[in-house]
Amino acid sequence: MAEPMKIRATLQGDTADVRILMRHPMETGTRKTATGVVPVHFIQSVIVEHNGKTVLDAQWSQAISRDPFLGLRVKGAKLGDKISVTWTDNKGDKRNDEVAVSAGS
Amino acid sequence: MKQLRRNFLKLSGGAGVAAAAAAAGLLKAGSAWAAPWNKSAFESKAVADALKGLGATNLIESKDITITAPDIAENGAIVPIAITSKIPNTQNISIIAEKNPFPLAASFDISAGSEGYVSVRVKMGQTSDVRAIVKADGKFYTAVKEVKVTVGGCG
Amino acid sequence: MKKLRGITMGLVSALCLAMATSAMAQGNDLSVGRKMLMEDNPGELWIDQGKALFLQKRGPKNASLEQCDFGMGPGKLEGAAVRLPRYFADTNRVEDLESRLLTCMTQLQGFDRAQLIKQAISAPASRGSDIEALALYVTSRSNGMKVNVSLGHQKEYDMYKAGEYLFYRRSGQTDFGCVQCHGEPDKRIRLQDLVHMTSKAGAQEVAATWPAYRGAHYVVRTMQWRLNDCVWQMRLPDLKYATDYSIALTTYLNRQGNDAVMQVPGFKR
Amino acid sequence: MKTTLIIQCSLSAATGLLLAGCATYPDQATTRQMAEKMVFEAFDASPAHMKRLEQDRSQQICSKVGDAKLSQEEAAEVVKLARASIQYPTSGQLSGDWKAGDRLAHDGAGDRIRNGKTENRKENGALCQNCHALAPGEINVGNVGTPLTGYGKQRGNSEAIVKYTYEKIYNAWVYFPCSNMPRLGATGHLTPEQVTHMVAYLLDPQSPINK
Repeated sequence: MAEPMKIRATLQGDTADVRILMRHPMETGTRKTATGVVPVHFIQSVIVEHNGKTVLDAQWSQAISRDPFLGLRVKGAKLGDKISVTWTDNKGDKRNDEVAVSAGS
Repeated sequence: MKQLRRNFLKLSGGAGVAAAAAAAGLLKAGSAWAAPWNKSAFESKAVADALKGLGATNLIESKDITITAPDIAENGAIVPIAITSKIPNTQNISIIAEKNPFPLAASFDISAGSEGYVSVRVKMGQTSDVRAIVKADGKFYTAVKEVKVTVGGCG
Repeated sequence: MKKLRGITMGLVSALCLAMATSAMAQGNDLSVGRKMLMEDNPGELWIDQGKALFLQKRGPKNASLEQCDFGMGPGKLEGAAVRLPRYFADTNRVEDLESRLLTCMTQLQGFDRAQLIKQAISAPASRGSDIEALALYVTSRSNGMKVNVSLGHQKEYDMYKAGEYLFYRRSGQTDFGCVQCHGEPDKRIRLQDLVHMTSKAGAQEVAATWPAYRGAHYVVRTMQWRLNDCVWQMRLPDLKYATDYSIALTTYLNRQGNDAVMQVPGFKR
Repeated sequence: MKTTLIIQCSLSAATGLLLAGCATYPDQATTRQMAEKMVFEAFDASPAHMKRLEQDRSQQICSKVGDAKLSQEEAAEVVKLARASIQYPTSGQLSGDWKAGDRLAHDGAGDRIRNGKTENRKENGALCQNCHALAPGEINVGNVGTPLTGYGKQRGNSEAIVKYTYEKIYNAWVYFPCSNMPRLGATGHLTPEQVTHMVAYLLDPQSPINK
């Protein structure tokens, strides 16, 4: 089923630089393989929360590349703040992962 | 029904249609707390219809929007695109790859807790203008950048 | 003959000028995208997959790979990949990463070698193969360390010299050896940059960036895949997996790339 | 690399760590023998496809390792073999259809083998785009070879140039022994007729390459 995301959230001043990699096929519904056309299957919604408050509510089409990346910047962040990411795809599959904001390099 | 079905086929041009329709139904049940997926905008084949779906009218060209993307993408399967909006009170950033079968690729609602910045990767079938639409204080702003797509590989 | 050379030389230099300018312009255009993709590499998602496979008890012998010796002792992965290929006494041969994985997966876990090889190079836009994920995980444990292929054993010397010979060996419908595409700086096939492997920096790039996420395929690929694809473009027949031919070329290139700092997964368009 | 080896050896000798003798590089003949064996064990192919791995005399000569230089005698032999390889189209016409040439120039496929099967195509591409700049403004072109932009504009299309161009494409080694350019006609990748289309593509004033 849905596999863990890789989330990096690092503090740059008072902003958290958030970089998210997700494992998802993001099938357009037009790709052909030896066994036929692969059905459309893609993440439609990604919600990013900062300490429980939604900071980004994304809607995607099947044009987002496979194994998607999402980068954003969260204002007013502190070390240890929780960044939580939830995606939902067109089949209703979901995945939620969470990290704490860490010190930037 | 027949007519409807034909329209559907025309829309998404392939066997994925039935699945897409079924999926749209599933979605409603699955994500009560997220804003509903903007079906009309995402399933538009024309840029104008996608804009209508977003409610974007009277677009204002803005230099406060920066599109960071390669001039030439080596591989249309994974084209990195980042949008930065310096427009105060940016509420939404949407990305449109104008020549894609469904031009609207992504739409981000941005709360006050987030900077006007998003970065994603998009599939692009061919060289195309990439358009950013920014909604701020109820107005719609736009910027555009061409990304050349060359077919990768030596085949 | 002499006269002809004169004419061509003049022509070449005139044309080269035009070429250099256009190539430079394109180099800038491409770099933005490359940097963005490199910074957040989906290949990273394969590391955990590889780690799970490494630790999981699998195969007919229901064993993990924790007893696999990549040259630093059983289960010791830190700094192991940067020293590959190397000579292994237990098999009495020089092995690269992929062939060593095959050795362990057959001997420790009891998998069928032919079956493993059949699945070793995964389909594009798939979850990737076990070997691809394992190869990345094992190599990632050497991230930040310097490539250090030693030629202490006679068989390592032999491999190195054979690899060098093969790098320059021309054959087939296109008269290509490796050097035809990888012997000069700043060359491209269409828009794709060709690594200048006869330079130290180029060899280091090879040694330090595989396994890599291949954007066009959406999967992690290993060096063995890279060689397969080169050989295909060269119009040669299907290259078998993990034969001495590949190990020799890898030994040659990695040795030339000594002192490169390992950083995987690489990102290849 | 040699220097490193010597240092390593003398170091270990000096410190008395040298046991069974220093590992040494095999000599040229041994290397060749080992590596050739590797080649023929490394591929899974029908006898017909295995033939592609066998080097002809010219390929042997042209596979100089490292900085080794081609001797004058070797260069002369390659040129002689190349000269003898050239076949002209039955029509006698060395310049064909530039439009066909344009298409072929941008076709990088043909002759490749996967899972034991050769690509199933009507004809092979001429591969030009992979390595050469072509019409002005084309961006998806390589630079391994010299740019061909304006090729005909610079040279005209006298009979001598037509013949030179034909031969250069058919077997580049007539003029540049052991150059990187594939001997497209001589290896059988292109037919003489296809080569005439490439000539037209390069020389015809109407061709996009001369615009």
